[in-house]
Amino acid sequence: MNVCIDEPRGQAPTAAPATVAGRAGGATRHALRVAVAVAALAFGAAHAQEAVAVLETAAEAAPAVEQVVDKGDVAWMLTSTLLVLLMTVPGLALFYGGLVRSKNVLSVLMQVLAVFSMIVLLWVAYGYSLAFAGGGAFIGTFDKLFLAGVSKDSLAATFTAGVSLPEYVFVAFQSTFAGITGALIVGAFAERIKFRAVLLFSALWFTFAYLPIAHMVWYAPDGWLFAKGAIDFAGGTVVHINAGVAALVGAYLVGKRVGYGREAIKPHNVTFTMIGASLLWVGWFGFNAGSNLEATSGAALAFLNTLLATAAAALAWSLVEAVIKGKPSMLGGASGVVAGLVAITPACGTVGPLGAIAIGAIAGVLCVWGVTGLKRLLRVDDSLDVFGVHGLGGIVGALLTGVFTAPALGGFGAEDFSIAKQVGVQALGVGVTIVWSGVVSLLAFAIVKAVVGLRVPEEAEREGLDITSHGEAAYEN
Amino acid sequence: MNVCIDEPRGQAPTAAPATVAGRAGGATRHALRVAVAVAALAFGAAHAQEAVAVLETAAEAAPAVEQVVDKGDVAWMLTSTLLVLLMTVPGLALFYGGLVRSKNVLSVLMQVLAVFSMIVLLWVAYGYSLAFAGGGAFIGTFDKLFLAGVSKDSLAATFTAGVSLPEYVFVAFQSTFAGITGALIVGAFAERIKFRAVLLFSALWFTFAYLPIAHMVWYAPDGWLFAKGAIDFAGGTVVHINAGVAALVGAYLVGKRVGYGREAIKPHNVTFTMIGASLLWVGWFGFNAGSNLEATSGAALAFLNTLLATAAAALAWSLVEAVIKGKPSMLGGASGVVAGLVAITPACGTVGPLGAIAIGAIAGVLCVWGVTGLKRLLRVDDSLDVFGVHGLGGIVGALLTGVFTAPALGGFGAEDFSIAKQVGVQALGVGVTIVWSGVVSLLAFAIVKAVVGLRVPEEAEREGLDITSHGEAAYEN
Amino acid sequence: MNVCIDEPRGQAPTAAPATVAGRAGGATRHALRVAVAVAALAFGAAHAQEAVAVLETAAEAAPAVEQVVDKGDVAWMLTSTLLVLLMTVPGLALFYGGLVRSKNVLSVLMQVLAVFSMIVLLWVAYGYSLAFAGGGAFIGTFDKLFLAGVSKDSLAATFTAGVSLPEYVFVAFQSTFAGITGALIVGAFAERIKFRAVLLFSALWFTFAYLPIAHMVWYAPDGWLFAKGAIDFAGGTVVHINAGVAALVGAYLVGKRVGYGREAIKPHNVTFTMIGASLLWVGWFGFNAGSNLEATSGAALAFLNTLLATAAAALAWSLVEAVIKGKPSMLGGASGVVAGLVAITPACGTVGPLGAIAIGAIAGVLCVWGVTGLKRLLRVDDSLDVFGVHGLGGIVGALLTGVFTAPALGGFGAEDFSIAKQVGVQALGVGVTIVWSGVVSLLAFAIVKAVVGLRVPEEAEREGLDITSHGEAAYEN
Amino acid sequence: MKLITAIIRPFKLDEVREALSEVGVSGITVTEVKGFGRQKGHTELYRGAEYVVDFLPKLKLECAVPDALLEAALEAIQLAARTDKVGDGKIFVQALDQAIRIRTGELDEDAL
Amino acid sequence: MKLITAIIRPFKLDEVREALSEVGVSGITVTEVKGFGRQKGHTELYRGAEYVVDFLPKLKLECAVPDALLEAALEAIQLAARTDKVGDGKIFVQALDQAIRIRTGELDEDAL
Amino acid sequence: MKLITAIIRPFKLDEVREALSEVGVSGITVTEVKGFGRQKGHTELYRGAEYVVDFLPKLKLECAVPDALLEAALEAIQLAARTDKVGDGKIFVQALDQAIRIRTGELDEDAL
Ligand SMILES: Nc1ncnc2c1ncn2[C@@H]1O[C@H](COP(=O)(O)OP(=O)(O)O)[C@@H](O)[C@H]1O
Ligand SMILES: Nc1ncnc2c1ncn2[C@@H]1O[C@H](COP(=O)(O)OP(=O)(O)O)[C@@H](O)[C@H]1O
Ligand SMILES: Nc1ncnc2c1ncn2[C@@H]1O[C@H](COP(=O)(O)OP(=O)(O)O)[C@@H](O)[C@H]1O
Repeated sequence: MNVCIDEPRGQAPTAAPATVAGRAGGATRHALRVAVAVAALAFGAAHAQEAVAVLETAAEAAPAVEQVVDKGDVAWMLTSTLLVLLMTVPGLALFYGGLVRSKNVLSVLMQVLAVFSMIVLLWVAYGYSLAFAGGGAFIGTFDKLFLAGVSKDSLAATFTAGVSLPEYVFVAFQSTFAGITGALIVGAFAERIKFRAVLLFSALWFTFAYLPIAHMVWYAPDGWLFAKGAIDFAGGTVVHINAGVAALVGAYLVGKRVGYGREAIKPHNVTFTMIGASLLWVGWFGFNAGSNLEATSGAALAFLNTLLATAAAALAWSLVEAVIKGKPSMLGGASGVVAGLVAITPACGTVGPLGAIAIGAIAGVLCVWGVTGLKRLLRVDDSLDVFGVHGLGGIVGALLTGVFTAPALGGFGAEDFSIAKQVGVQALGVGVTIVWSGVVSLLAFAIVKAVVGLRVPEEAEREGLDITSHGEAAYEN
Repeated sequence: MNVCIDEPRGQAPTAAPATVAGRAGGATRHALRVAVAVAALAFGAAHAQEAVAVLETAAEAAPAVEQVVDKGDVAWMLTSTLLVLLMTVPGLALFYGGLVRSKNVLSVLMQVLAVFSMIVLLWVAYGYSLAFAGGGAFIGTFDKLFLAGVSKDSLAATFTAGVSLPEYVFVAFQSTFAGITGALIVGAFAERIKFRAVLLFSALWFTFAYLPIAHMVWYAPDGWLFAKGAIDFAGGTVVHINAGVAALVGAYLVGKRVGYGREAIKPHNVTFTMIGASLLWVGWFGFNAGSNLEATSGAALAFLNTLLATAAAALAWSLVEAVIKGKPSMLGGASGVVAGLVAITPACGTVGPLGAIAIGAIAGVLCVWGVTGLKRLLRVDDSLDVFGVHGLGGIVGALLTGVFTAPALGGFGAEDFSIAKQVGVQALGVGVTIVWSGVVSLLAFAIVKAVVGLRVPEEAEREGLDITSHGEAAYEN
Repeated sequence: MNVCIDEPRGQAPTAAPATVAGRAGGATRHALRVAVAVAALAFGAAHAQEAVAVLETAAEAAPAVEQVVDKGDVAWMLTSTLLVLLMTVPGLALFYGGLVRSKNVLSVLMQVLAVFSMIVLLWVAYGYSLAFAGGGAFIGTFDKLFLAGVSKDSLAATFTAGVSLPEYVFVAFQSTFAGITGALIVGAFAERIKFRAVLLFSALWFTFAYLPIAHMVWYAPDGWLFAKGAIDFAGGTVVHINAGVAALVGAYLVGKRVGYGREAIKPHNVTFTMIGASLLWVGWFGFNAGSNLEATSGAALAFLNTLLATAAAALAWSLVEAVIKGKPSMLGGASGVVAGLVAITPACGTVGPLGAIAIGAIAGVLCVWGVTGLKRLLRVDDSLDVFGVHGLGGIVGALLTGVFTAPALGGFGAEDFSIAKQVGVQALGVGVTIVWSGVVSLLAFAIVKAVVGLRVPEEAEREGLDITSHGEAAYEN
Repeated sequence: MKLITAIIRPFKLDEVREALSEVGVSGITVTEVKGFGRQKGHTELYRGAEYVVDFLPKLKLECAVPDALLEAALEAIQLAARTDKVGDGKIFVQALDQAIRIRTGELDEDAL
Repeated sequence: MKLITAIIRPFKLDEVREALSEVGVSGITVTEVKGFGRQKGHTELYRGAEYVVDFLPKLKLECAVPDALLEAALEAIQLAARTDKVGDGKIFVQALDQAIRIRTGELDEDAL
Repeated sequence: MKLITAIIRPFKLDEVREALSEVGVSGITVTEVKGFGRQKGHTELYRGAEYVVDFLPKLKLECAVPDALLEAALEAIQLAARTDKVGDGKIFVQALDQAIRIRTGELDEDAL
């Protein structure tokens, strides 16, 4: 959802009303900034002067380009939005649910469902406003609390001047991004955390980590990372690194599962995990190609890249397992799918198909290490390897985006694209996200611990959360 | 699929060709009515004079507005149609299948598949014609038996004058609505009914309950409830109350399961139920936002409302369980999802996002009562709570549509919208549907009982329908 | 993806630039042929002179019609592409996975995932080029190796002159067709083959069977079967017969499973099989209606036909079982779904809805024989009946396409359509595919046997491939 | 002490358990088993493959009882598990040499 | 009467059952079990977690036989269950004090 | 020879198996069972239907041991399986008349 580099970079966007928004200074600028709030989200962190102004019908803003809403875009974006829901429930829920023991599967499904539902509601309450309704470098405003001012007639900008979407589409699309990000985290402390702790943590983290990072990365032209020029087409930093770090912190603070390292803790249903991974793949096209905001060849590029990187990562992961362990596992293939999807997320709009294959393959290989060597180094029980896959895969993807966007490597960067410089910018984005999410997570968990406690009693953990926290059992003959 | 209230109500639709259709009297009117048959389904029960004429290319009808078919609309409606299939198989099938005992899971899946398939075929045989090809207040005609006259060139109207869809799209979209409605009912008498009884009942009920109600509610301008001004955007009465009442009658007449109330009858796979609920959610966007017939901000509103109401209902159901029972269950969350979806169905096109949240939350709370207190009151073994969720949720949604459509409550009703009046109209629609569906169901079950009998023998019920009715077992190690 | 018979056949396509491509002779023709490479795939095997030229923006080709890319088409085609992925993983994987014993389920899922992933990568490496980048009657060229020359600006033609798609869309869409075709085959030798043998065979067969057949059938105007006038709208020959024959050969060469015919070899989870069949149905709309390449009434026709044929086939299969065995099984219903989908695939764009019902019903009945009588005749352990359903269903569908395309039977053939003649052409296509795929499969398996061997040791087969080939177990309590 | 092993129909479990509780049996261990005997099985058909399934789902109950309780327990099971149709199952009685309660180390009749 | 308990490889069930039928054993109760013994297990790997699985799937057959049938039954099982590879399993024989057919109340050998 | 049958908590399996190995027991057969006893169950709620579940998941271990090993084995199990909370389970000991190793036909103590 990001970077507008279809046009040669640096070129003066003379015709685009964005120029007005981007360049007008002082008072005017602030007035306009509110008006363009909606547009903001449409951009990643491209150069500010490339920003395209959002034109709300009601906006009192000056001479504006006539805005066109194309039904093909609406069709694609509605489809994309439901695909992101599909990624979460049932996709992510099943991917995670299959990996835990059968006594805890419902607790994981429930956590995913409840966190997603809660965040979607918080999104319309204040999230959308804080992320995208004006504001400065780090956070938005309260101007659109409870969707104030959003109507059937209000519009959100796309990357193309003069092409808009109904704002409702954008609100819905973005709400699912926020929802799935929160849900991703629960894999790290599955099988032992209190249900209430999950909810409270998610609300805090969403408010103080997700919203600011989303604003910094996607709010044009003032978002702090946006202004730096970081490329994050569909949410590698905002979603995956952000969630991966929170997951790591959570796994540390909640502590290891009873029996971890001594008893066999095996996935109870790898078939479910495979269904989940498949639905993540299918749904991710909404996530990635949907982030193009229009049904154009740009979306098709993101689409094709998402297909190829994933295929490459699945095979790469399997190959590593075959070489090292002699046997390529289905769980490995499924994990490779997710690793590839994570890694291509920031890059999918700006790299070429061969670059996508390279990114997928590299991420597939590195994430095998993420769930083995790195995990041992970290000495943490990140139950479902949220950090090893989403965190590490996100970092790999973010950095490689800075590499394969280079035209010399088949990417769609500007002619003067500098790999070194862009990788630096990307690293900055990665670093800021890690620190911000890490600190917020630490504080949030401290609060949660104080207020409701983190873990269930050992006996409840032994018996399983399904029965002890939710009063039900998943399976019965 | 309903109500055209984007425009202020009561205003004379001067430009719309509908005026011609709606106002021409006597002979002319009848002639035209046939011509606009297709258009009819495009409207809910808005005021007759607001109807937009369908313009079939072949129509000999007078000076017509040039009809535009937008590929974005076609893309969205094809997607929506397959989403409704996704809701049914695998969505509904899994939601139901997971809730029965493992010895009956295939029988439930098979009933859903067979009923859906059969109704889709009956739909093109005579259903579409009886529902939408002209006719009076209560039923259509035989003019389009076996899709006579429907071609690649024939068009169906949307809510917007001058915007049409290929009639094939409309036929397919509507066929899935009929199919899922029939399939919904089977949850009530699962685990004990004869397979042939299900098929025969479904055919009868589809013909004598679904088709007339669909015609009454959706056929413009003469459908009886349409003419009264009832709002049912995506099928709360036609689909959910209709099916819910049939389910209740069926549960009574088929009788309780052997061992009901004495033995533990637990869901055999709540994970499947959760996948089913999730796919219902995902697919329901086709149902609800698809009912807008165009990929516009109206569809986006219906979409966002469907997202929010569901999230609110899932959390509300869970909260009630947490407060009353101490433990929020996954099955409760999944049930909340469905309750929210049902309740927002009639309302999704005319209420605002906050109204949607309210409707979802209220439905979530009330449906907990539907499957507990109300169920006890009714003393019926409605196996999978079809009435408690779809029936009750549908009634709650239909009535609340009359409330939250009010502009004062963020809805999109006309300025002179009267909650009291609209709730009255909605209650009329609810009442008529309950009585009609109830009576038809009673008669249909009487016929089925006489012709093929209702229940399998007790021993077969003990052994399970999978083996005794279908000759197979679902699971094997 | 085929046959452009919306327009009366034989009519001179005066306005279409295709004329240029189709009629220009000698040197010019060859030059142009390269330029229209992309367009080629857009056509099935319609008459050459009906071909529409592909207009790549960069093409140096002469005065061209202005090409329009409609966002509605892009939206629909991206959706269709992901639907074909959905068909494969999780659809086909689950359909197959549920049918094997629990000790082999992961091996099947893994084979589907790995084959699909590998072929998608081979597709962009050389498959797309060999299938669609120019060439003669039997194979393409190496001009677009690694997508050389494909860019955000390059276009692929549709069936309509002047309407194009971004070439990336076409590349992605077609890649999923190739991927699922390879994955279909693995059902035949499931539960006993070496994983490496599967991969090696798939790569060979893709290269020497899939690519030539795809080129022959879909490459306009020179593809050998294309030129003959065979109708294969969405891939009955290229995908289903092609894969079915390879499957049959594989089943023979790999040999029967240990215990086959003596021990009970039952599906381990028919619910999974049913989910898989359902997702195949849902996804097949992308396959079939997507093959129309535009979101028009032609897509809607293909869509409706796909819905109806499937419903008819599911009921027909069940009816046969009910009559012959007394019990209609869920597995039968699900198998009927697939049989109907396979059979309607070549026909869905050119037959009418009643023809579709007929084709579905006939295929449903005949495929029951395919998995019983025919299977016994063939004395082969085609584990998951790939030939009995895809092979036979494909042949039935291909031939019946020649029947029900007749206008007299409600089809959309030209006025002078001759059933006898068309059935002859269809039979030719069927025959060529059977022979070609059969020969290539024989050779490929011989190579595989020599290089890595075909079967796992008997003890490994007893223990199950999940543990012995992939080092993991699917289920754990 | 005796060890009673009863093979019963699955849906009879609750009734049998209650009957045993009433006569004073304090603990039972239950296993899902498949039984082969006089009771006829059924036929399953998966596409072309037809299987006659002779093994029927049963439950096996094991309970250790003091000698004094044996007769009452046997009668309780018999009455509760009976449907008078083929396949009601069997009861087997074996000598039990020793019983230990793991938690406390109590022995024999004290352990039951 | 004796109670024979045999631990066998799962895929040998049908052969063993037929062999037992032939010598006149009329009923069997089968349980899925996991066996730990000399036969080597396998290694499973789930991402970073590697587990050595020593417990292998086996079937446990129980059948009560009149003393007269004991030898024939033991031989039948042995012959049918044998593959000559480690892990073929064991047969245990115990005394059976009493047998009751629930349906009829028949006792001991009549009950089998 | 004796046949030891132990009902234990599922998560104690590995510890018990190791303890048994240490004292020289070479084979074990394990069955998943459900136990009913003093240990309290839990309540499950599925929409309106509330069920009290008294049957708790346990594992049943069976191992045939030479008489010489009996005491050591019993003690090993007791120590390893103990948590001192209600529900730790029981150990039963029965006489074992005969044991056969199917693969070799070895008898009795040689077969274990
Ligand atoms: N000789 C036997 N040894 C062990 N179990 C037996 C024996 N005979 C029967 N059973 C068990 O008892 C169950 C019921 O036996 P069956 O012969 O079908 O009916 P009935 O008990 O009414 O005579 C069988 O399914 C089997 O589990
Ligand atoms: N002492 C024992 N007590 C109970 N069961 C045993 C004993 N020894 C072996 N078994 C069972 O017999 C099975 C086979 O034993 P194993 O030692 O692997 O091979 P073999 O029977 O060929 O010597 C084991 O998996 C276990 O179920
Ligand atoms: N009399 C008995 N016969 C057979 N199994 C028993 C008996 N009593 C208890 N058990 C088994 O032992 C398990 C533990 O018994 P319980 O009474 O709950 O605790 P404890 O062993 O600490 O006294 C039970 O779940 C049951 O499986």
